[in-house]
Amino acid sequence: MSTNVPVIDAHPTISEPPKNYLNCSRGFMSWAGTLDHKRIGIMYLIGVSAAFLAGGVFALLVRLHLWEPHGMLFTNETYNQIFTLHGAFMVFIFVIPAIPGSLGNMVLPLMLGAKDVALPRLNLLSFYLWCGGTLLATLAIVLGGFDTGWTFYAPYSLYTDQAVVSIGLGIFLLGFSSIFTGLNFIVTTHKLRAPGLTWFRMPLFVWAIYATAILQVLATPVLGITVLLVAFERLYNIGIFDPRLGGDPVLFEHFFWFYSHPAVYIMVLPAFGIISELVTVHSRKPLFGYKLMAFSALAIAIISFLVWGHHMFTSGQSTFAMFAFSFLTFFVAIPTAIKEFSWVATIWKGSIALNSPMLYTLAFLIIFAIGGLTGVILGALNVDLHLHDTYFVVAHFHYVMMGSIALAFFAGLHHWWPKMFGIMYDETLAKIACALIFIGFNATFIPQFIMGSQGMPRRYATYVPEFEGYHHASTIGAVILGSGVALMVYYLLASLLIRKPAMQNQWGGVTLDWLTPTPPPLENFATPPSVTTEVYDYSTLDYESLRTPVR
Amino acid sequence: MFAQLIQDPAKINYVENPAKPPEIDAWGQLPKLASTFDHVDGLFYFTYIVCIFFFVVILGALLFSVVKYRRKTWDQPAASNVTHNTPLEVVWTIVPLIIVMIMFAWGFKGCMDMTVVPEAASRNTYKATAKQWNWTFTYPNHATPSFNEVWIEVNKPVQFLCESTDVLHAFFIPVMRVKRDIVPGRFQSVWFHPIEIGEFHLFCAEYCGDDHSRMYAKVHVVSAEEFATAPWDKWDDTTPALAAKSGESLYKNLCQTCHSVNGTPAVGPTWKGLFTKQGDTFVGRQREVIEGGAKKTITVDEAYITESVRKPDQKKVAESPYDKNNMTAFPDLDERRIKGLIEYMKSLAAAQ
Amino acid sequence: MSAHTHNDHGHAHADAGHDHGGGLQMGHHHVSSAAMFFNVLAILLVLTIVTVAVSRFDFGGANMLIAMGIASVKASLVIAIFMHMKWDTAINKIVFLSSFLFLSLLFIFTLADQATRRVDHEMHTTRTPVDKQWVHPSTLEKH
Amino acid sequence: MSHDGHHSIVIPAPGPEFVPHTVAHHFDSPVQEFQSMKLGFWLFLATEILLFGGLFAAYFYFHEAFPETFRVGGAQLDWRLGAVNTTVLLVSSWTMAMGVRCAQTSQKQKTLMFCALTLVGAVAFMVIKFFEYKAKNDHGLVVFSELFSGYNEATGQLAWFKDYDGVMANVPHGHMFFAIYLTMTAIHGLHVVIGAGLIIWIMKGTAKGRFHAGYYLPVDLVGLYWHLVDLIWIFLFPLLYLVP
Repeated sequence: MSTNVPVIDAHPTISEPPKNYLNCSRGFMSWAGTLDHKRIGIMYLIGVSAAFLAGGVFALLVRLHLWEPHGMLFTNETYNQIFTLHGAFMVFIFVIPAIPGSLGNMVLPLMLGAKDVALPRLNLLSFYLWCGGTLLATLAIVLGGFDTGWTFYAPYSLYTDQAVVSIGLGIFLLGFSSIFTGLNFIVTTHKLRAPGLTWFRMPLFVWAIYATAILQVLATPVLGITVLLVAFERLYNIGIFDPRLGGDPVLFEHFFWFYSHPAVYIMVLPAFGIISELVTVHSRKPLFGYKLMAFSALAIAIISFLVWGHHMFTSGQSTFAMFAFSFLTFFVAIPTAIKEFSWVATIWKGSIALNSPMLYTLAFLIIFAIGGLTGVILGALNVDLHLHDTYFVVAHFHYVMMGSIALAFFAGLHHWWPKMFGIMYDETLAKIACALIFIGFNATFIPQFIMGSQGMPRRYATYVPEFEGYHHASTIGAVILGSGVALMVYYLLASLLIRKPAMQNQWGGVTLDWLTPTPPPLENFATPPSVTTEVYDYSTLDYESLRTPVR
Repeated sequence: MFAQLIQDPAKINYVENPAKPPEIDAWGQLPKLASTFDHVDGLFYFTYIVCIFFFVVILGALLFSVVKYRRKTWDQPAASNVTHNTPLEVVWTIVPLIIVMIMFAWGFKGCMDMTVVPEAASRNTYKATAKQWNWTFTYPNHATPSFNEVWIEVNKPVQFLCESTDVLHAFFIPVMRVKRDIVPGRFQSVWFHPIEIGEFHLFCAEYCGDDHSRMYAKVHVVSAEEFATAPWDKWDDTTPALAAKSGESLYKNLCQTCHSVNGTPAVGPTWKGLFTKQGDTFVGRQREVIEGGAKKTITVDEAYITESVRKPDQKKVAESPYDKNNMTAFPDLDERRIKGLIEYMKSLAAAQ
Repeated sequence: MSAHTHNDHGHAHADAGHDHGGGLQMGHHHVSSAAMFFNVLAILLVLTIVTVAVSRFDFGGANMLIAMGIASVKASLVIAIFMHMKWDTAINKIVFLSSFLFLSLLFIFTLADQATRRVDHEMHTTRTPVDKQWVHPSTLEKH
Repeated sequence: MSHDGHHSIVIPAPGPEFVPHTVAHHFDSPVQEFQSMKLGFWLFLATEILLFGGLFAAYFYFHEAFPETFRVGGAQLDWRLGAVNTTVLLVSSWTMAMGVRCAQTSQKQKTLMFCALTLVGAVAFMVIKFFEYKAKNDHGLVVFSELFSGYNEATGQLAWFKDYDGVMANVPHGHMFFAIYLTMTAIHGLHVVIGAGLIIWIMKGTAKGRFHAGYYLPVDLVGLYWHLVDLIWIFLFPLLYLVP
């Protein structure tokens, strides 16, 4: 062990457990008014998990309804509201804030060797903006629901008699929550790095969060103005999206996807970051092609601004725009492919621990391969003309969003759970849950690929009978998937009661987050850290810390 | 505040009598039924194979590593500490780049072929009008339109000019591999060249509201001889009973989405009890309507129904929620068909 | 604008050099001279008069370009001098100016789509005005 | 929150009428604090640019689609009022820059004076804006009392666009110009009001002596915000009043 970073057992040996960020102060206000990034991260974690479970329940309702061709449960209007709620909750309230808000907040300052994020008050504000946005979205359900789909395409969103203004303002707030989180992380990464932590010594999770933050800051305002304009349209008929008044619905799609395509990368880049961390720690091997990985994160961020039109290949944009957007779209495939290959190369000849975080990571690698490759199929212009707005697209983006991003989120959660709370969950149950989620997920969405290529359109409350068999398979898969998630929620919550102590360095990480005491003290480090080694240098790993339990 | 949430079992909420499903080939794909097949499916299979190849490579490498390099003791270091390999990284940047550029060029070529309408197709132009939630098809050189069903001639390129009167819809015939969003306020065109006779699905692929999934039309590809008989223009109203029967099939195609005949609440008012039979004559019911903002009571009669079909906003039923819901107008519906619908309404009374 | 002075600040952290953009520099030391601020204001007001005056003449398609050109000059002055961007750190410059870059992406692609859609219509679809009744395209082509 | 063993860094006040500034606990130096805040604020200004950018994109889009509407519509606006408002904002931008300069040099009274002048500019701008809106209201181009009354599908009439003089009768979608005009100027006006509020807050802090050569960050940031408001107007003025 030859590193200058703080030593694990820096605290004096006394009988009572050392002070950490969890037990340093008590009471409701010590949490609700906290400026500590770790506590804000925990609050985000609770919030986004609740949103995920709510979104998951909506998803199960959707799948159950589609058991029969004429729809089993709901009226069409209710069905439309439920799939809209599923989309809106999952996209805006869960996926976008999930990883940056919870794990990013928790881990990023630790990895940088900072005492906190640069703007702690803004951090708390963005959490409360998230709460406000979620509240408005929930209020919209009470006000009668909204059935526009999460994309709010004009002019339907302008004409429907439902609570679009409420959800629109909710999304405006959620957008600013996201902007402030990103802004905070950019400033933190630039200004609060520990001495010696150069740009190319930063863990890749930091790179990924940094690239994400660029997108959050630069793309989200356009979503903000778009939902505001939709609200104005409904309030006083500006007419710019309303074809009755000379407006152009395609302009709405441009505005919307200018944000929402980068948003896909706002969602997926942090997932890439988590996976990059996990493959190296659990293979105990430096990340393959570190610099190329860092640059490809930035490249994805930049290119993602140039490709939004591929959501509009059938929407009536010009041939020139289709040409340009299809051409640019294929360029995103390159850095993404580089990432996938580099992860596999990192695992190659590693020392691969098959613990639950690694199992989730392997599941991610397989599922993301499918999600990414089907994306290439959709990028081809004429193939997309057939597959657009079918279940093929639905399956593709679920492979990316649910299969990849949520799995990466679970992987990260399992990875940093012992760091956050100093306790371990039941590994056996975790492995079972991972298997259930993996099997259930594929069973849900592989039939959807087939259905989609045969022409089953998306957002259908009822369907022609020939697709019934595929829908059955899909619904059964969704139930398996749901039971896997339920099991995961169970053992994670149970671990909080059982309190089996984790190790100081549970998995053998060598980045700064694993070199501070577990759980971290209030200002993260007993002594200000400085970095002298290259990133992911496993020759510096202190094996004793892997066997020292948390006191 | 809340509309009815749970589906009424009495209202089976799906498409009546859809086209027969097309046969699926060994790849799980649709059969070759139109010229556009070559544009789409060649590239589709190419990308499919490329993707399967890469997937197998990735999966194989993963499984091999996991089996071979599994950590056996808790403090086992990695078998190798290689951090990068520049030639390898260059290769896996360049090779995918070349492959995707091939895909792009191929895709764009196919897309141009599918969007640039050839001369032959533009001489055989239909108009497809999409409304919430039905389709109206107007034929080249033929006055009578058809609703939710369309007949086209086999082996003759055809163009559809699509128009929407309300929100976004999309014209999607899976077996013909064509899809185009229909943006209100302008025409979008779609063309294809059907090469086999049969019945096929036409879906709305862009979300358009409550009954998006019921916005279905059946495409009949028929031989030139059959097409010459104008099968969409058959309307049997030789007797009131036959007219009612024709009216019923039109109802199922066009009106059932919003109007029930058994009293079930729906988007529009039910047709049950519009007429009652008294002896040999049918008497229309009394109904409160709003005309020009004022409430009045009218008797349902043929003139009122004709007006309601063609100008539905003229007299609105003064009863929630029908006073707020808007019905789409059908100015294209001719006298004979409206008469058929009325006969059908009357037959409902007779059946009771 | 090289004539700026920065001698009239009684600053605790006053340092000698002004090699702007250095990461460890305070970067906020610069106190511009009141005279320069006033000059900039004068230029801005003159440019306002110019842009109004120019707008009284019709240059056809160039109207927009001229107006936007003058506005850009004014904006650059405000950003560089009033907002002290000229003396700010490199990262702050990149951050703020990149917002214009990304905004231009929104403009370029959206407006290019709009502009080329017209070409599209002329090229290979039938141009049919929506306000009119639907006319069979074969009759349209004859005109 | 208490931080055991943490030494807070305090920047001393330059004189008795000022109060010292304590650097936030998680920063190692005043430089780090200043630069972090400033970078954060520049990022925020970048989001503001993109937020307005959406509106500008809509403007250019419809300017291209309905050039006649924009030409006739623009002629209905009074360019004199617009020019006066531009001057007001430019001058207030200058006073704000001077205010920041005085804070940098610990000149408390002058900072207060320049901030007050900026505030006067903000109020003047809004007053002129009010009269401008009133004129539009009187001509029925934007009927504010009817703003939220909707659109009559049957007649194709927009409640807030009456056009009493019929000036827009011969152009397609005459309301479009005024819809964009109203939306852009209203959102800009909202920023002016927020900016005025921030200036009042700054003046309070200045009066208490919180801002001086060692710590003038809030004054600097509010100044940046105010210049951004000016910046947007620099583009709005020719686009709405002159070019069409």
